[in-house]
Order: sequence, then structure tokens, then C-alpha cells
Amino acid sequence: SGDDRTRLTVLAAASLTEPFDELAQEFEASHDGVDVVLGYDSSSTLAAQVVEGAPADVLATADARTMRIAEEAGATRGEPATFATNSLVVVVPAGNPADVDSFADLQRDDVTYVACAESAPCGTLARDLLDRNRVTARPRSLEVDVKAVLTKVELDEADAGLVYASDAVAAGDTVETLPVPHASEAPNSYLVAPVQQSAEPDLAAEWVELVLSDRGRQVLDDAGFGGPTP
Amino acid sequence: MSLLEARVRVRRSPQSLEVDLDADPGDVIAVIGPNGAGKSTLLRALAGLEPMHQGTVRYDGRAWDGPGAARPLTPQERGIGMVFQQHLLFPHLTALGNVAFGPRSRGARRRESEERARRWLTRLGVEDLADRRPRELSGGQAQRVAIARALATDPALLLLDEPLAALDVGVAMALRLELARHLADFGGIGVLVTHDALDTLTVANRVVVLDQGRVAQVGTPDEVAQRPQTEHVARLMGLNVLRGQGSGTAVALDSGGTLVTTTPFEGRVNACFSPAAVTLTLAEPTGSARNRWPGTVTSVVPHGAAVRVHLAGPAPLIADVTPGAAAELGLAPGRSVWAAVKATEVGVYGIAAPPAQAPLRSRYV
Amino acid sequence: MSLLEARVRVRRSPQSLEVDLDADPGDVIAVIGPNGAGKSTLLRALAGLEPMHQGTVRYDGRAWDGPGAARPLTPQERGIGMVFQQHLLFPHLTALGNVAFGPRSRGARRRESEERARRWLTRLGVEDLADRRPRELSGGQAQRVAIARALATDPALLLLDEPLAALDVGVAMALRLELARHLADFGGIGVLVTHDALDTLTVANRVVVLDQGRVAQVGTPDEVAQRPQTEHVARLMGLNVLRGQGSGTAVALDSGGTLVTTTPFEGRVNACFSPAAVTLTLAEPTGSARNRWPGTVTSVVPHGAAVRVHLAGPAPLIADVTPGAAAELGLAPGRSVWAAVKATEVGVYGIAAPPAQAPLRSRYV
Amino acid sequence: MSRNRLGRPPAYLLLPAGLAVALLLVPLASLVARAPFGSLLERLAAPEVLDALWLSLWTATAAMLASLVLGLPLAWLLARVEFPGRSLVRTLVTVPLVLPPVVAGVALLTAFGRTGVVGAPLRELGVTIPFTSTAVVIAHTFVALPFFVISVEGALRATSQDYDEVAAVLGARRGAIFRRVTVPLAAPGIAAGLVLGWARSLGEFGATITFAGNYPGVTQTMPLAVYTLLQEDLEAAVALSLVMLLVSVVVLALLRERWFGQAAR
Amino acid sequence: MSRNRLGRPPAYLLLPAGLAVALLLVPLASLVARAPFGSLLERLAAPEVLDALWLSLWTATAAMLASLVLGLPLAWLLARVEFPGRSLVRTLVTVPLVLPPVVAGVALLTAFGRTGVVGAPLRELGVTIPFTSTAVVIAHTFVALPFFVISVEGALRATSQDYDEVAAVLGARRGAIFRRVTVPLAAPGIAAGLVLGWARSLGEFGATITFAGNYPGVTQTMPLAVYTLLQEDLEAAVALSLVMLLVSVVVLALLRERWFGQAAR
Ligand SMILES: Nc1ncnc2c1ncn2[C@@H]1O[C@H](COP(=O)(O)OP(=O)(O)OP(=O)(O)O)[C@@H](O)[C@H]1O
Ligand SMILES: Nc1ncnc2c1ncn2[C@@H]1O[C@H](COP(=O)(O)OP(=O)(O)OP(=O)(O)O)[C@@H](O)[C@H]1O
Ligand code: MOO
Ligand SMILES: [Mg+2]
Ligand SMILES: [Mg+2]
Repeated sequence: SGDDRTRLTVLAAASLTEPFDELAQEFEASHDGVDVVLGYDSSSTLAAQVVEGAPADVLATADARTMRIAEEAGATRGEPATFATNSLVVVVPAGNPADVDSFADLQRDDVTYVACAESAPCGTLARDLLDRNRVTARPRSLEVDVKAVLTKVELDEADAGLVYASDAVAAGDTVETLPVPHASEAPNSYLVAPVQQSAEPDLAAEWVELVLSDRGRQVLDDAGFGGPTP
Repeated sequence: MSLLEARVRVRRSPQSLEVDLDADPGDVIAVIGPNGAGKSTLLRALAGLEPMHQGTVRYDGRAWDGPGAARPLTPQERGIGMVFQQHLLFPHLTALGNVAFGPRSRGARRRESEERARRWLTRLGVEDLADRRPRELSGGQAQRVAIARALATDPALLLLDEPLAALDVGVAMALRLELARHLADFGGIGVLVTHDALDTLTVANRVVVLDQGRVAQVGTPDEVAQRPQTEHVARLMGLNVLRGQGSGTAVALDSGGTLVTTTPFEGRVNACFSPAAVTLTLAEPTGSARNRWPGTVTSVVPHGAAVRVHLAGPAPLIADVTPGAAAELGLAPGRSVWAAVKATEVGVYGIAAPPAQAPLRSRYV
Repeated sequence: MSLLEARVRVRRSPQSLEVDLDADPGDVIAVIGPNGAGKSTLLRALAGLEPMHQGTVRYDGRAWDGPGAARPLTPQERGIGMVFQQHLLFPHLTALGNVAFGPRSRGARRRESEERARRWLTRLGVEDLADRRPRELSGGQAQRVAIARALATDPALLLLDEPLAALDVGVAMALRLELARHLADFGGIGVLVTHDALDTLTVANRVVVLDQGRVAQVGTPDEVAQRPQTEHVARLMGLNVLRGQGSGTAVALDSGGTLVTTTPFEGRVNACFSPAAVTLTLAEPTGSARNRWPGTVTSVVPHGAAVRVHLAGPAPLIADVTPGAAAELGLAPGRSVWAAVKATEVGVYGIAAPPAQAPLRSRYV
Repeated sequence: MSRNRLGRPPAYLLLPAGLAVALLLVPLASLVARAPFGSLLERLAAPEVLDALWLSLWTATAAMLASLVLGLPLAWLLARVEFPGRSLVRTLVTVPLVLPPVVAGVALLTAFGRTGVVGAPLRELGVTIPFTSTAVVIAHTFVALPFFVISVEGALRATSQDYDEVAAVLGARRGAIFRRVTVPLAAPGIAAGLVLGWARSLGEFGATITFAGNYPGVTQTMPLAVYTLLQEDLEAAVALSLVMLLVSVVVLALLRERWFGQAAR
Repeated sequence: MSRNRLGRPPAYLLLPAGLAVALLLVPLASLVARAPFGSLLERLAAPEVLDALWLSLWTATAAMLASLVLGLPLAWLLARVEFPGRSLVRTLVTVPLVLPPVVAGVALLTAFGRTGVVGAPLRELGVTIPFTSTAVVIAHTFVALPFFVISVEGALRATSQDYDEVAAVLGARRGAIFRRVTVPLAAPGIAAGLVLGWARSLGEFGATITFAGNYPGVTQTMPLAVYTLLQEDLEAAVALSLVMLLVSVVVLALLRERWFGQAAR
């Protein structure tokens, strides 16, 4: 990428890695001379960085709370838009060694499961769903992010884990997926907004547009995300 | 005013060091004394390596340490050369690098320093070893490199701590002469710590005898050799010295018994006589020799044309006898003999310093 | 069969070490030779610290190294005691801890080891220093602790590398006797490296002279003292030795000129005479002394009852003259004199070893 | 009297040293400046925090001891004993340093997890390691051991081998030489290695959370607690890490002064 | 001929050393065993991976040099010069070790960020540090410097000070003593410290991603690339870290053999 090329920098929650990588390719294809640079991290870190003046054009977070941090600090431009939701599913290792057949099986003594810590959005959701389904057994570990939960399951250290539907899709056939009752009643929202200090406000707006477009909807759908309003 | 005026005071328990030392240009001072007397400490204090709690060191009118100096000058500000008792060659440098270190540190360029170093190695007969590391040198070779290193900076004050101890006899003699010549030429001051009488007699023009951190005697080599004030120097110089209380021509010896002399003297005295003045017999001698002691031979070794016999007894004695006499008496370690010395052979002189506490080593002998 | 049979071969460039050494119980072997001759290397090889590329070491019928041994025994398996040339006291242990280290390592309990160590420190006159660290000891004190450490394990083979070099003259003499007594008692073997004639003559019953990694002479102390084969030993023993080609009673000296003797000899010879046999005159001597050389006085020092004069000339010479003669001739460094020796005073004997290359140090003298 | 009798340190050494201190100090100071001190004490008293602190301290200490027991012999072998493959082993020791901590955690899972080479047989015996405090100690040791070994090996190489020879001549066997000569002489370097290892363990996050998980009271060390909190409350997380800093600084200061007081002179 | 002429190392040293090697080796080996080697080469050739690898290597090297330039004088001051507050500084140096890396990143942001003590004035001058490659180097240095300083200080304390005195007597000023005597004598320890610092930088994740962000080509080092990939594909992420391992091991092996070959004997 030469000096004459324009760069559009998108900071996105790590769980958006797959769809955003794909959208970036499409964006570059339709915008000559534009390179999309994607920086992934946890939403709270990204929000803090944007507040600190990170050179970015667009911020996409995995929950409303972290976006609000950036918003309140005046780091975003315009109203953030909700562009997707994500709901929890149960994943088990390929072959389902512990024979977990339903969400309720997490109660079984011989089932070791992991979930997110409550400080993370996925943890809040998990807590809520466990309560709704009256599952009282505690997870073996409260992971700080959803990928850590997935890793434990992928490596067959846990018999089950609570992850986002999109993560289950990303993991492919290393895991099997079970639905969680009432999951769609409490989804997690993904928000996107152009960043205040953006040097390319037009391109930033176009990226937001792309994400909100039908094409964007399609890509997110394929990656396991739900629509902006469930 | 002397070139070097040092009032060295180092506090140390149990024994502090208090030594006054003055020297003029060209002086070479031999510092002798028993182990632990403070010789190395003295050199280290002069070099600025040992903090003094008091005292002064002035060189060429400039205060190095003490009231006249805002702070003690650092070793590098003093412009000295030093051979350490443990040679302490830099292990990571070659012999050449070690010797070139000083000139380099004092601002010479690399090439110049190395040429200079090479010249010094040559003077000390170790130019073949220029590229060796210290661990590839023999003890004596390392010692020579250390001497070259100390001399290579042309120091105005040269501090040598037993520089010839590890050297073989031929090299040591040659180096003594070389050192004497070098020191005589350069107009600076040399201070030479040694346990060797030859060093004292050939290299130095003044001798300071230390004992337990104090000066026990100062003088020219001849004075010290002829009138040793301590048993240590007497032994070093190959003389017999007995201490006692003089009263007329009789000396009540500290080791017991009385010694008769021809020089009347009152008070504390050293009674001194040469080994050649001692005659040995198997039976207790009768006749004119009124001074006699029984003793046991501890060693018999050739000494020049004579045979030198060491005796243990109330006081340790040295006697030189002819090889013939030695054979006749059957002198061998363990043999009991009588030693006698004529009153006329005994020199008597006062003890300068107050009687020191028994030095450590005397407990051993 | 001897108690110790060593064929020591150490490969090293430019000069390898090839020394054969045999010793019987109670033997004390003095190893002498110029700096770099290989003395320390020999001791290290005997200790198992220096790998040998060849050769054998057997002790008491057991192969320590060489064909009879599956692998060279480690130092600890050999049961030796060693005083290193650099004393190498453990810096983290007290004097007592250093001496107790050996007994502890050989299985004694702590208390026992410390008691033993304290006894040895007392024997060496340094019991007051038991709680000091090496850096708080003087050079000679450290040396004594190192000797105590080597002796405290009651080794069957004691290797001493210039153990008395840093000691003051009184302590050195006393220690020589102590060592001689200890070595005579214990029935083991002592190997003593030294640059001091007294050590050789008082402590050892055999002498091995090394030169450039080879044995130049072996014999009793008296033999070696009387018929030195190398200039180094001659100097050490205080004799004059000149080399040359004998043909009848004339010896064509390597240093130039001819020496007349009374003993006819053909081939390479050493011509040896005592310093006392040398007379000095200011004018070229005429008369019966046909052997004469011009020379320059390099040093004049008292030696026993005589005065010892070192001369530089075609060959360096030592002369002992009476103090009266010295005064009369005005002997002082720089003075030109003639030295003469009578043919009857010159001993002549063959050179045992093939003439060695000029040793390093000769380039210096 | 000042010990600086070899002269004043030159500016070109004082300056970078000052910069180094500044580089370390300024971020810490501005972190402290931002911390909500009011809530600090209160936070410290919270039972989860106390649990995490205690867990952190003991697991780091256990890992330090494990580093000492396993790593000191290894460092010694690398520094003092010639054996085939030595430089291979030396390189191997450096590898875990380079591994990103999370990947280190994955590696530990593949080895000690329930399907791992070591984990599977252990599981047959009824022992599972992940999600236990033991796993925390293993993760810490895996991460800290290389630091310890490399720094101690460096210290051993810098100390003279002559004394080993002396000790051998005095009859000390190889092990006794190690214990009574080599180790005491390298004591300052070993102390430095222990400090490094301990501190590294205290700060370790990635390997621990991946291998041991994050459960309060069992595997949630302070960094994990801090990170967990960081998701929702930056300031609180900062306050919590300051608590950890404070405690570890106090412990270190006490330890260091004792060690260096004894070992160095 | 074997250099082990001081006797065989005893089992009680060989055993723990072997265990240490096993502890480090087994997880690595089982990681390697799981790696999809087929795609390894292909992955290595991907431009982002090459970018990240190159960035990692040069930033780690820059941080190592910064550690050397800033840290060596500091280690020396701590080991050799008495000054008031020395033990305070020594403790200060240990602190960043204990800080969880992410918190270290937060601390760096508070210092060098746009409102930071250093960042705000710099911004006036038109310089911003966070989210640049410079920030990566700073983060690495902040994290690696303490390791370097502590291990080098240990090595300096373990080497004899006698030679400093000798050099002073020969006329070398304090700085020359440092350069020409102290440093060469402590060379193995310094080399060890550099290896530690370099490797620590290479593996650093938390401080970097927080302070410098995760921008491909600018701040995305290998551990960050591994993290990003981990979101999609665990096995691929593992493969990527193995690539990094391989490269760093090769570099280290080359460097170490050269250094130790020269420095140690
Ligand atoms: N660092 C120290 N702390 C305490 N005492 C010391 C220290 N260094 C030396 N001493 C003691 O000071 C005295 C003088 O030591 P010094 O080294 O000056 O003796 P020396 O005359 O050189 O002896 P030697 O002939 O044995 O070398 C000795 O008794 C010694 O034990
Ligand atoms: N590690 C080494 N590598 C190469 N040469 C060495 C090594 N150690 C010693 N030498 C050389 O071997 C020869 C014999 O050394 P050694 O130390 O045995 O001499 P020495 O007889 O003890 O001399 P000195 O009287 O000076 O102590 C010397 O020329 C020395 O330079
Ligand atoms: O370096 Mo970390 O980043 O311990 O997780
Ligand atoms: Mg001394
Ligand atoms: Mg030697």
C-alpha cells in the first residue's frame, strides 16, 4: 500500500473478525485506492483507545455499554447504529463426549462447563439465561471472553460452553451446537459508529452504510449473527 | 618540604594503621614487616583505594587526601602505578591489552598504547606472551606482565606490593637491577613492599619497618641491616637480635638469662650479633665465652662458603659454621648443641619504639 | 615399585610438558625451575585438574590416569592436598570455613571439622583470624590459611605451589621446619614447587629441576646444589656455572674465552665455582689466576659475614669478598672490575641433558 | 564515607539510567494519580480480592520454589557441564519466553489437559489438572522457569570456575561443590533470578487463564481479577492492580533487602 | 576429552534438571504435534504474517537495544554506586514486572496518551505516540527493561570489583572502567539479560495491544496476529505461533552461539 492510497481504519470487537474481514474485501473492491485496516480487540479496550485518540475511522462494539463510553467521551460522530445481535448457544466438543443433550444437562454432576465472567457481556447474558432456565450448577471457570470459552471446548477440556452463535459458526466442525431456551429473548447488540477524529468521514459513513446494508446483513447472517432487532 | 608527605591513618579493628612517610624525588622506600603489619594497607591508602578516617597525603605540594583536599582524590587523579599483591591481571584482556590499558586510559591512542605496551613486555622478557590471556600464563609470567602494566604509565609514584615474589631467582635479580635503574632515572618515588632482604638492599635507599600498623624503624638499608630494631628485620637481614634490659655491660634478656657485652647501656636494648660470631659445641663450653645457651638444631643448610645452622632454644638463634665443623659436630636437625658468643662480638643499642605487643607470628614460632 | 609413579604428558603449544616423577613414602620432592618451566602444570596434572593427552599416573599401585584407568580419576578420588599458586581461598567462607571445607567434604561432621580446622589454624599461627573472610586477610595471612586448608585433610599426596612465597621470613622459616616435620611423619609424598633455595635444602630430600617442560636434572638437594646443571639452579644455589666445550683441561666457554681447570674433560661441560673463589681487582690481574674476565658491578649486598657482588660481563658472575676488600676497591654499582678464579677452584662435570633451547628469561637478562 | 572513591559516574551513564527510571516511573505514577484512592482500602477488604491476592502470592511463591528446585540444577548443567546437545537444550529453554502467554496456555492444555500426553494417563488415575490451583502453579512455572534459568546461567558463567577446582581437590563431590561453592558464589544472580521469576508469575495472565481457567478462590489470581474487572470498570481495575503492586513491592522490598543484605557483601 | 573431570553430576541434580527440560519440552512438543504443518509454509508466506513477523523482530530488537542503552547504566548504578534512595529505585524497577501486561498498557496510555503527563505536551508539538510502531517499542521496553536490569544487576554483583580498582589505579575514569572492565567481565550476564529482554518482547501481548492497538502492519506484532487469528481458527493460530517460535529460535541460536562463543571463553 503506497502513500497515495487512502486508509480506512475500523476498530471492531474481536467477535466480528470473520464478517468484517469479508466486508473489508468487498469495500476495497468497490473503492479504488482504499485500504481497509481492521484492528480487533475486546470492546472495552477499543472504546478506551478511541477515547485516548486512537487513529480510527469507525468503531464497532459488541455491546451498548462500551459504545456508550466512547459516545459520552465525545469520541463518536452521530448516533451509533445497532447492526446485529448475537445470542448464546451451547457448544460441546466434536463427538459430544459427555453426551450433553440439552441446556439442562449442564446441571449434571459429570458435566464440566464454562462460561464468561459477568463483567463481560457474554457473562451477563449467560447469567441471565442460567437463571431463566433455573440451572444452578456453577461453571468450572468464568472466562474473560468468549473465545476463551470456545478454546476450552475445542480442546476438550470442558464438556460444554456458553458462546455466541457467531463463535459457534466460526469454530466450524470442531464443536457441535445446541440451542439455549429463551436465548433469543435476551440477545446482545452490536453497535457501529464513525469516530470523531476520523480523517475520512465520508468513507467512514460509507463503511457504516455497508454494514447496515442488505449485503452486510447477509454476511453477518452467514457468520451466525442475528438481525439488528430480533 | 618533601615530594611525598603522607600521614596515613586507617581505622580498622583490632589494629589500626598509623604510618608517617616522607620521600624526596628519586627515593625508593622499602617497606618491610611481618605478615599483617599493614604494608599492603599502606599502599592501598596511598593509592586512594583505602579510605582514611584521618591523616593527610600530599604529593608535590598538592593535597591528595586530608584537610587540604575538598575530597580524597580518586586513584586515577593521583597518577600512580601499582603492582598488587595478587597480580589481578584483567582476565578478559591479553597480556598486551593489560599493559596497554594504562596508556589508553591516560589518553594515548590505541596504536601508540600497544607499541608502548609491547616495549614494556620486551623489557620484562615476556614479549612472546603478548597475545596470551592471563589464565594461559604461569605465575611468574603473570607477575612480570603486572609489573609491565604498572610501569607502562610512567607513574610519578610507584607502589609495588611484593612484585618479585613469584619470580625465579635469575629474573628476580635482573628485575631488581632494572627496577633500581628505572626508579633512579625517573625522579619519582618508589614504594616497595617486600619480604626479601636483597630487594631491600639492592633497590631501596630507605627502609621503613612496619610492625602491627606502626613504624618500628626507619633508616637506610645499611642502618637497618646493621641495627635491626625488631626480631623480624634481624631475621630478614640474617642477624641474631636479642632483647633485654641493659644495666651496665649486662643485659637481662627477655628470653631469660643474662648476656654480657662490652658496651655499657641502661634501659631497654637490642643486643645484636652476626651468625658468624656464634660458635657451636657439643658439650657446655667453658672458657672466655660467657654467653652460652643450649639449643636444638632445626636446620642445616649451605650458606655461601659456610653452613648456616638454625637453632631452637630459649631464643631462636642462627649460627654460621664451616662445613668442616658441621661435619665434625654431626650437625643435623634434632641435634642438641651449645651456642656461645663472645662479649666483644655483641653490639648493643637502644630500642627506638616502645616495645610492641607480641606480634602474631611469634605465637607460631 | 615406587609409591608414586608419574609419567606426566601435557600437550600444549608451543611447549608441551613431559616429566617423569617417582617417589617413595616420605619423599619430599622440590620442583624448581624458571618461570614458565611447567611446575604448576605438573602439579595440576598430578591433581587431575589438567587433562593429559598421554602418560600415566599411578599411586600406591592404583592407576589414577593413563592406560590402567578406565577414565582419569577425578581430583576428589585422588585424595590429595594442594596449595595453589594464587591461594584461591573461598571468598564466601571464613578462614575457619575454608579450612573446615576439606574435612567436611571428606565426611567429617561439622563440629569435628571445625575443631580440626581450628587446630590447624592454631598450628599456623592464625587462629585469631578464624572468623575473617579472605578479603579481610593480608596476603601472608591468606597464604597461611591456604596451607592449613591443604593440610587439614591429611592428604597422602601433598602438592604445594610456592606455599611460602608471600610469608615473612620468620614465619617462612618456622613453616619450613613444620612442613618438613609434617611430611617426614606422615609417610605420604610431598611435592613442593619453589623459587627459594632454602625450601629446597631444608624441606626436600629430592630435587627435580624443570626447564621448558622437561626434566633438566634430578638428584638430592646436595647433589643439585653442588653440581647444578642449569644456570637457573646455579643462581638459585648461589654458585657460578659456566657452560662450554671441554677439551683436556681447557673449556671453550659458550660466553666466549677459555677457562682452565685441573680436571680434564671432553665434550659439553659445566664449569662450576663458588662465589668465594672469585677474587676481584681493579687492574687486570697478572699471576697465577689464568681465568679472568672484565665486568661491571651491578649490586653489592652483605651476605653473611661477606659482601656479595653481582657482576655483569660476558657471563654474569657472583663474587663474595670481605667487607674490607669491598671498601678498599670502592665496590658500588657501575664500577668496572676484573674477576679471577683459580683453576684449582673450578669443578667440571658433564651436562646430563641435551642442551636446551635458550629459556625465555635468558632473553631478558 | 562515600564508597564512590573511584570517581563520579559520568553523565553519559547517569543520563540513560535516569531515563530508564523515568520510563518506568512516569507510567506508574500517572496510573497511581488516576486511581480512586478512596475505594482502595475498601476494595482490599473485599473477600474475592483477598482470595485472589492470597492465591496470587502463594502460587507465585510455589512457582518460584519450583523454578529454584528444577531450574537451578538445569542452569548449572548448562553453565558447568559439557554434554551432547547442550546448546539444543539451551535454545529449548528460551522458547517459552517467546511464546505468547495465551499460546503457552494452549500448549499446556495440549500436554496436561484431559486428552493431553500427560493429562490423559493422569486422568485414568483420577487426577485432572486444569481448573485447579495446581494448574496455576504449573502455568506460572512454565512461564517463569526460562527467566530463572537464563539469568542464573548467565550469573554462573560470570563467576569463576577456579573455586570449583579447589573444592574438588579438597574432596568435595560434584554435588557438594554445587551446594557449597558454586551456588553461594552465584547467590546474587540466583536471588535476581528468583525475583524475576516471582514477579513474572505475579503478573502472569494469559497462560494462567487459558490453562487454569478463572474461578474465584481456585484459579482467579490478581491479574485475572483485574482483567475481569477491566471489562466493566477501568478505574476499579486500576485500583485493584495497585493493591497488588503495593503488596508485592512490600514483599519484594523485604525479601531483597534480606537477600542482598546477606548475599552481596 | 570430556571437561567433566570434576566428577559425574549427581542424580539429585540431573533429575530435577531433566524434569525442568521435560516441563518445558512436553507442552511444546504436544503443541507442535497438533499443528497443521501442511498450511504452515503457506501461512508464513501471507503478507500480513510477514509484516507481523518483521514488525515483531524489529520492535523486539529495538526494545532490546533500548534496554541495553538505558538499562545497562541503571543496572550498573544499582550494583556499583552508592547513592541515596538506591534501594527505592531497585524496588521501583521490579514493579513493572508484577503489573499485569494489560494494566501496564493502561499505565502507558495514561502517561503517553493525549491527556497524559508526557503525551499532552508532546501532542502540542504534533507528536502522538500511542497506536504507532514507536508505541510498540515503548511497550516492549517498559515490559522488558526490568528483566534486563534485574538480571544484569545480579550478574554485576556476582563479578569481582577488584578489577574496577585496578583500572582506576591505571588511570581509567569511571566511564572507561565501566566500558572496558566491568561490562566485558559481566558479558555473559549481559548477554543473558539481552536474550531475556528480547524474548520477552517477542512474546509480549497485553501491554502492546492496549497501548499500541492492533493495527496490521503498524502495531500488529506476531502475538497480536495470533490473537486475531484465534478468533477464527485455533489451529491456525497455533501454527502461526509456531512460525514465530521457529524464527526466533533460529535467531537466538545464531546469536547465542556467537555471543557465548565469544563472551564465555
Ligand atoms: N578488609 C579488611 N578488614 C579488616 N581487616 C583487614 C582487612 N584487610 C586487611 N586487614 C587486616 O589488616 C592488617 C594489615 O593487612 P595488610 O594486608 O596491610 O598486611 P601486610 O603487611 O600487607 O601483610 P602481608 O605481608 O601478609 O601481605 C592484617 O592484620 C589484616 O588481617
Ligand atoms: N592454559 C594455558 N594455555 C596455554 N599455555 C599455558 C596455559 N597455562 C600455562 N601455560 C604455559 O605453560 C607453561 C608452563 O606454565 P606453568 O604455570 O606450569 O609454569 P610454572 O613453572 O609454574 O611457572 P612459574 O614459576 O612462573 O609459576 C608456561 O609457558 C605458560 O605460559
Ligand atoms: O503477556 Mo500477557 O500478555 O501475560 O497475557
Ligand atoms: Mg600484603
Ligand atoms: Mg607456577
